[in-house]
This record gives sequence, structure tokens and C-alpha cells, in this order.
Amino acid sequence: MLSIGLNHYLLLSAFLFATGACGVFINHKNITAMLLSVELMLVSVSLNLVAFSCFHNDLTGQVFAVFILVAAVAEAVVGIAVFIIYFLNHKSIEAENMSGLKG
Amino acid sequence: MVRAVLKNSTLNTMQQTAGGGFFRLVLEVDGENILKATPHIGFSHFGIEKLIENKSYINAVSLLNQEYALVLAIEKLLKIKPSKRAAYIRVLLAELSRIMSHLQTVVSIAEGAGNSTPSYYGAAVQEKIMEFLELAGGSRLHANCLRVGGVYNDLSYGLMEDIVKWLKKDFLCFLDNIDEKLTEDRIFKQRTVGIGTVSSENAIEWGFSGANLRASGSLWDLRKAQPYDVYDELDFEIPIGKYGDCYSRYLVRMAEMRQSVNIILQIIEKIPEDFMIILDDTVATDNEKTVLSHSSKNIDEDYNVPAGQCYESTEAPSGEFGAYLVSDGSNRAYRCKIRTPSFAHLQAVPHVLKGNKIEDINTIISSLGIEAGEVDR
Amino acid sequence: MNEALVFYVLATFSIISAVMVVFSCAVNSVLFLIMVFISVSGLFLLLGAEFLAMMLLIIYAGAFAVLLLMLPLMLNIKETYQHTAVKCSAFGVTVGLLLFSCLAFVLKVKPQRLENDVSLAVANNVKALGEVLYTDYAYLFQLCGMVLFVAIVGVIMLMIRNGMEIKEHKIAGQIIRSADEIELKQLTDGEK
Amino acid sequence: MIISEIIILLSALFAASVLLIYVERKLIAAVRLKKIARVYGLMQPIADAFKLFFNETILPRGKTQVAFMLLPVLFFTSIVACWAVIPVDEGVVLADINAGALFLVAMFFLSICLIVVIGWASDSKYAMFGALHSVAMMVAYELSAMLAIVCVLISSGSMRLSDIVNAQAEMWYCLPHFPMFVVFFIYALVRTNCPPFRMSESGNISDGEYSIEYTSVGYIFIAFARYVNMLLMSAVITVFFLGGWLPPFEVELFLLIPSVIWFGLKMSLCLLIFIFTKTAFPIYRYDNLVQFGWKMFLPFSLVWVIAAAGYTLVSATGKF
Repeated sequence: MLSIGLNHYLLLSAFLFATGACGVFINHKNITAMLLSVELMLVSVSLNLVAFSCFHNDLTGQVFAVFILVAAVAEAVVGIAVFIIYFLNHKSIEAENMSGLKG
Repeated sequence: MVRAVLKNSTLNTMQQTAGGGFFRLVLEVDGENILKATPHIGFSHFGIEKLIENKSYINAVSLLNQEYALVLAIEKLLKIKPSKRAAYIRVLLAELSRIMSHLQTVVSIAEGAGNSTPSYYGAAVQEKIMEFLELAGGSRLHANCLRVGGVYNDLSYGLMEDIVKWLKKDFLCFLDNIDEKLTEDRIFKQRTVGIGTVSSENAIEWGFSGANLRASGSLWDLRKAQPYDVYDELDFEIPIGKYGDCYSRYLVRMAEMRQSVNIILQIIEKIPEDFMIILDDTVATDNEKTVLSHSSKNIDEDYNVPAGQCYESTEAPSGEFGAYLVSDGSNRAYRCKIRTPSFAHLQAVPHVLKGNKIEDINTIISSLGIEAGEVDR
Repeated sequence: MNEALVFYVLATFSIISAVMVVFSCAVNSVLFLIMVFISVSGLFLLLGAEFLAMMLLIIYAGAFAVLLLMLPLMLNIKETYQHTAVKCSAFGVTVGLLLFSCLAFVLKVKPQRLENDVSLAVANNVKALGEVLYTDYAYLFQLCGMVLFVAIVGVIMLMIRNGMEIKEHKIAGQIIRSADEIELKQLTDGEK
Repeated sequence: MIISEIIILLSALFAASVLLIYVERKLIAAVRLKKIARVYGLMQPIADAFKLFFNETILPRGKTQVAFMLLPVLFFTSIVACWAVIPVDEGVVLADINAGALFLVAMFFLSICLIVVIGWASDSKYAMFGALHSVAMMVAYELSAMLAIVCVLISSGSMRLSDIVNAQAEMWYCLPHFPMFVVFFIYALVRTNCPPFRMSESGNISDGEYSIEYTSVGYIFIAFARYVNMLLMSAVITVFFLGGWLPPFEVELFLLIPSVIWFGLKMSLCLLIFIFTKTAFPIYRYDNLVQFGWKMFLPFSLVWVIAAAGYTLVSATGKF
């Protein structure tokens, strides 16, 4: 227990990922909470990648963690903008009512 | 982003006016922009009109420029006129307090624009003027020196020389400093030019008067249009602005301060060397030579004003200040209605503020010279 | 020993915060998300990934969390509908547990062949990462820039709205105005 | 060991900010012709401190009480934490980490985030409004300031702050990177709430800073954080652009003066400018400020970064 190995990090990241997935289902009506849960999952994935990269002495993992960061931010920013526009037009951002976004 | 949050949220603020009074300003804002501004008045209401109606005429004391209209109205009902020297002294004191008031407005525009340093310098200058008023009338803020039929007392020995010396040496220098630091300041211009514009037509429609009206480009000054006391003997010019925004109002006030200095210097030259303050026969007593006993007599003894009504208005620093007086022949007014310029200016506030930014509120309201105490009366 | 202690502290911290992210309401959940980011960036530091740790703080906790915070604050979302459906939270927890057990099980059965104890890749993590990023992954990196650029343009396009009655001021025009607009006039007799 | 160092750092910061408060009051009073209270005005800060300590603590009624009480401390910590990586002399630094510059940037961003949360926790429309204002302004200048730091990093080739200082032995970066120096200085003015780049104190509603709901100890923390922030920004400017503890010229006489003193002198120069801007200028309006940040500073600093990188590349490799 005293020496921390790759397994510990992977377990932690698995837990974070599961919590995130869980959150998407629990807060399935609240779109901001869903966004937060997705961010949680993305962070757990980058933790995973960084852990691998450090224990394998290979920087590729960290590089991809950087890319994940970029993707997460771009996604979240556009998402928030869409929420706000949607809120201004419909006065609510409940996920249930968002059927209007269908094609 | 910000726009979404504060969509039509209402802010309820206490707006401090230049002189320190407050009124409540309810704002409907959309992010940074004001959609609707509603001033609510009444915080410093003390019913001066009713107070005047329930007291004898001599007990109505107010700020000098505000007292002026009332004094003129009573004099008109009494059909008396002050002596030449008393009239000159009145004008001199009125112009001194005009300088004080304009100065307050100018520094509070600067303070609204975010630079509060000029107000400290302004306070020093105002303190000096208040010293002069105290020497003239005996009290600092409410310079209690106007009387029906004249003034409280002759100016004390050497006071006029002191005033001239101070005006020429310190005050003009101070104005130049303000010009240098503020008028040409880039940031100050960005905070005032084009902000709170009132067109000439709107200004007339909303009942503007005084410096605000002149800043919009209308040529109007009660001191020239219907001269009271000795203004017709004095030679001065009326500064006219072009655009009617905060900057114009600021510039007009700066120019008017210089004109006031000009007026005072003329007064000093023209004032007759006659120490008596003569009242008209209706209220005059036996010993007309001794001024002091005269005024104390005046205070001890109420006088009745013949029945009638009249409206007299003066050019107070912030605009046309009028007093409408109905007398039933007793020693107190039957009805006294006071027309204050700030009240008329306040009704323009919702229109002027609309579409402006929240940060401009202070600049606009102080540039309009609105005083909560004057609005509420 | 020390490292283990730090790991456990940070891990506990992040686990608690992560659970709170899911089970608390609007602004609080964002705050807990920030705590997760902070603790994860601590873990990154522990792993020797300095650059990523700082980036996580800068981008997530600094820029991104501000955005996320503004969202519930601005939109005045009603929080009444949260946690009402017991059924779906039960479903969610089940899914989470299943997922976690699967992942944990994978970890358990797979032998740890790859594990070695070289935790510090290079002395200067930032430099090393930069060298990899700008050589092997240069095109991908450029692509990232493009993605962000498109996101920026998209967001600005989305958020531009007009039709407000706002007074606009041209700064150049404001500065040009000079103080000599004031005319000094005499009131002639006709105007009296 | 580390604990004693932290205590020394904290007490030095405390002493410096008390001194700063005193000097600021004196200078502003001097500029504004204000009279100073007795004993050279020394008793006034003490009286203020007493008053603040014995103020009644007012808490918001909602669910945010815990956050409300906790946040000032966190805010203070996020600013004090920056001091951990600032070298005041060769080797005199709490933690000389590799990515010192990155750490600074991270802490800057964190404190911005905390300001929003403080606005939220105050549970008042006006505090929220003030917080949004401050944050929008800081973010507008943050990016260009970060690019200014990037320029310095490109020139020095290291993220360790002591390396950055040593790289300025030949020439301080405020000369070659003068525009970026200006950009960063203005960012410092924004962060320290100095005019012409801040909300006014003029009784306007929008100046409503994020801290209006705080009284007593909470306010003490926020106010102290402000002064520590002033000290911090001047120290950061000194490290990045004014050559840290290095004397301006390698003259014998200058070398005699201890390098810590040089650091202090440069810091106090920056602080003096901060204080004097407080009295001298009106304040830009919020929307002008934000537009200025995004539309002028950001493109300009981007171009400068590219130019600096190009120059460094050419001078390092000797060819285009």
C-alpha cells in the first residue's frame, strides 16, 4: 500500500470516470450538470493518460492529455454559448424540452 | 454573456448627488446598459413651502441663492427696493455662491468620471468662499445675509479688497489648473463627450434652465433677460455650449465661473460708497442712519405684507429659481410655491440615462447639477 | 511514504469532490468541479507532469470554471427539478457501479507488465513536452489551434445580438472635441 | 525548516503591506492636500484595524454562508501562494520550481475565479455585479499579459524565475520588450485596481466591488489580499522586466549595495507609480477598457510574440 503504482492512479481515474457517467444519468434533466459530468470524465481520462505516460516514460500520453484539454475546452465553450442562446429564446434549458434542436 | 444574466434585472440604488443629498434610483438594466431609470424622490423632503407658510417672513432662511427669489418676491409685494449699495452687495454675494455651486458641480463631474482629487482642491476653494460669506453674513453654509429691503449688514472693512485679491491671485490660478488637468484630459473627454446629450429642443421641452439650457445651445439667462437688482448695470457675457452633453455642461460652468469673477470685479469698481442700507418707508423706522439697530429692529418686529400675489425668479446657479407668493395681508405667506430648477432637470433623467452605461450615471447626474435637497424641498 | 500520503490525500479529496459534483446543485457543483481539478493537478505534479498540472489549473480552474460559474449564475436556472426522480438516480448509480467494477476488474486481471518505477520522465518536463509537441505532433498541434479558432469564431457568432438601444460613442470623435466650443454671447435687446 | 521559511515570508509580507498602507495614505493625503491625523497619522491604520476587528460580522442568509466565510481566506492564500516562487535574491526564494512562471499564471487565474465565487457567495446582486465587472476586465487584459510573459520566456529560454532574472544581466527586458512591459504594467494596474483601469470609488453602483458584503475579519482578509497583490504585481514586474535583484549597471559602487536592496528599490518604484495613478487620473469606462484589452492589446501582443520568437530563432541559428 505504501508505494503508489500505476494501479492506484488507474483505479482513481476509473472511479472518477464512473462518477461522471453516473452523473450524466442522475442529472439527466439538468443540462449544465450533464456538462459538468462530461468534464469530469474528460479529466479522468487525462489522468489516465498522464499516469501511463509517466510510468512508461513516454511523453505521448501527456501530449494527448494536452489535446484532450483543448477538445474539452472548445466543446464546453461552444456548449455554454448554445445554452445561453437557447435560454434567451426559450427561458429554460431543461434537457427534456430541447426537442426543438432536432433536425 | 453579461447580457444574459442581468436581463432586465432591477437595481435599486441610492444615488448621491453632488452636494451630498440622496435620491433613490431604480434601474432596469440589460447587462451594462440602462433600459429604464426611475428616480424616486422624497428622501430629503422637509416641506419648506409649508414651513414658510407657517412662519413669519423674516424666519425663512435658506441658502443664499435660494433665498434671493423669495426676498425679491416679498420686496415686490411690499413695493420696496434696496439701496444701490445693498443691491450691489447682494449681487456680489450671489455671484460668490454661484462660483461655489459651479465649483461643486465641476468637481463632482470629475469625481463621477473617477478622479476625486479635484474635489479636494475644490473643497479648499469652497472653504475660502464660505469664509467670505461668514464675514459678510455671520454663518458659513446658510450665509444668512439677505434681508427684505437690503442686506444684513454692510461688508466688513477690507473684505472686498480681500475678495478681489483672492479672486485675482488664487482663484483664477485654480481655474487654470483645473482647465489644464481636466479639460484637456483624454480620459475625462472620453467619459464626458457625447454622454448624456440633451438637444436644444428637448431641453426647452423638459423645462431646462440655467447652465444646462445654455449648454444645449439656447441663449437664455435671467440675469440678462429680466435683470433684477443691479444686473443691468453690469457688463458680462453669456457662455453658450454647442452639443448639450456632459462636456458642454462642464465647459459652460467653467466659463460662467470666469464670468462671475468678471462680474465681481466690476461690482467692486462700481459699488457706491454709501454705508447706509435704506429700507422703504413701509417698513422703515425712525433711525435710518444706524444700520445695526435697524436690522435688529427688523428682526424683532414682524411686518405685514399687503395682500396680493407675485412670482419672482432669479438665475440660481443651477437654473431658474422662482418663488410664487400669495399674501393675505398678514405677517406670513398664505401660499408659497417654490420652483426649483433641479426638479425640472430631474424629470429629464430617465430620458437622458436611457441607453447609457451604468458607470455614466454619476457623471450625468452631477453634470445636470441636480441636488436632492433642492428637488425635494 | 510521503508520496503515498500525498496521493491518498489528493485522491480522497478528488473522490469526495467528484461525488459532490454529481449530487449537489448548480453553483456548488461547479465549485466542487474546481476542487476536482485542483486535486487532479496536484496528482499530475506528483506524477512529474508539471506542464499539464499548471495547464489544468490555468485552463480549467481559471478560465473555464469562470465560464461555468457564470452559467448558473446568469441563467437563474430553477433547481426544483433536481433529484426528484429516484428511479433515474438509482439507474445512474447502477450504471456507475457497473462501469467502475468493469474497469477495476480489467485492472485486476491484466498483469502489470508495463509497470516500472520511473516516475520522473525528464528533469524539465516542460521542455521535453515542448520538444515532442513541436516535432512529432506539430500538425496535430496546429489542428488544435484550428479547433480553438473555430470555437472562438463560432462562439462570437452565436453571441452577437443586436437590436438594443445603446448609445455608441466614437472615441476618436470624443477626443477631437476641443474646449473652445463655448461662445460668449451678449443677450441683445431683441431677444429679451 | 520550510515552516519557519513560510512564517518569515508571511511576516515580511504583513510588515510590508502595513508599511504600504501607511505610505499610500501619506502620499495620497499629500497629493490631495489632506491634513494628516496626529503622530504623523500613524495611529489611524491601527484605529482602522481595531475598528474592523470589532465590527459585527454580517453573514448572508442563504446557503452560501460557509463559502462566504471561507472564500476571503482562500483568496488571500491564492495571492500569497504566488510569493512562494518569487526570488528576491540569488537563492532567496521559498521554492525555486522549474515552471515558476507557469505557477504564477495559474495562481493569477485561480484568484480571478475566486473573485467570481466571492461575488456569488455574497448572495447580493451588487456584489455579483461588481465581481462580473472585475473579472471581465481582468480577463480582457489577462491574455495579453500572459503573452507578455511568453515574450520574456522566449528571450530567457527558461521558466524558472531565477534563471529569468539572471538572463537579464546584460539588458533588462523592459528595454527590448518595452511594449510588452507597458502591456504588463497596465495589466498590473488592472489587477491592483488602480486608475485609470478600475472601478471608481465615486459612490457609483457599478464600482460595487465584489467585497461590498464583507465586514470585519472577512474584509480584513480581502483588503490585505489587495495590498499583498500590489506588492506581488510590483515584484513580478521587477522579476520579469526590471532585472530582479541585479543592479542597473555593473559599476563598483552599485555592486556594493546588497542585491535585496535593489529588488526593494525597483519594487517601490512600481508601487509609487501605482499609488500616484490612484490620484492623478480619471477612470476609463468599463466598456472602453474591455474593448481596449481585447481589440488593441491582444492582437498587438500576438504580433510581438511572433516577432520575438522570430528574432530569437534567427539570432540562435544565424539564418532565416
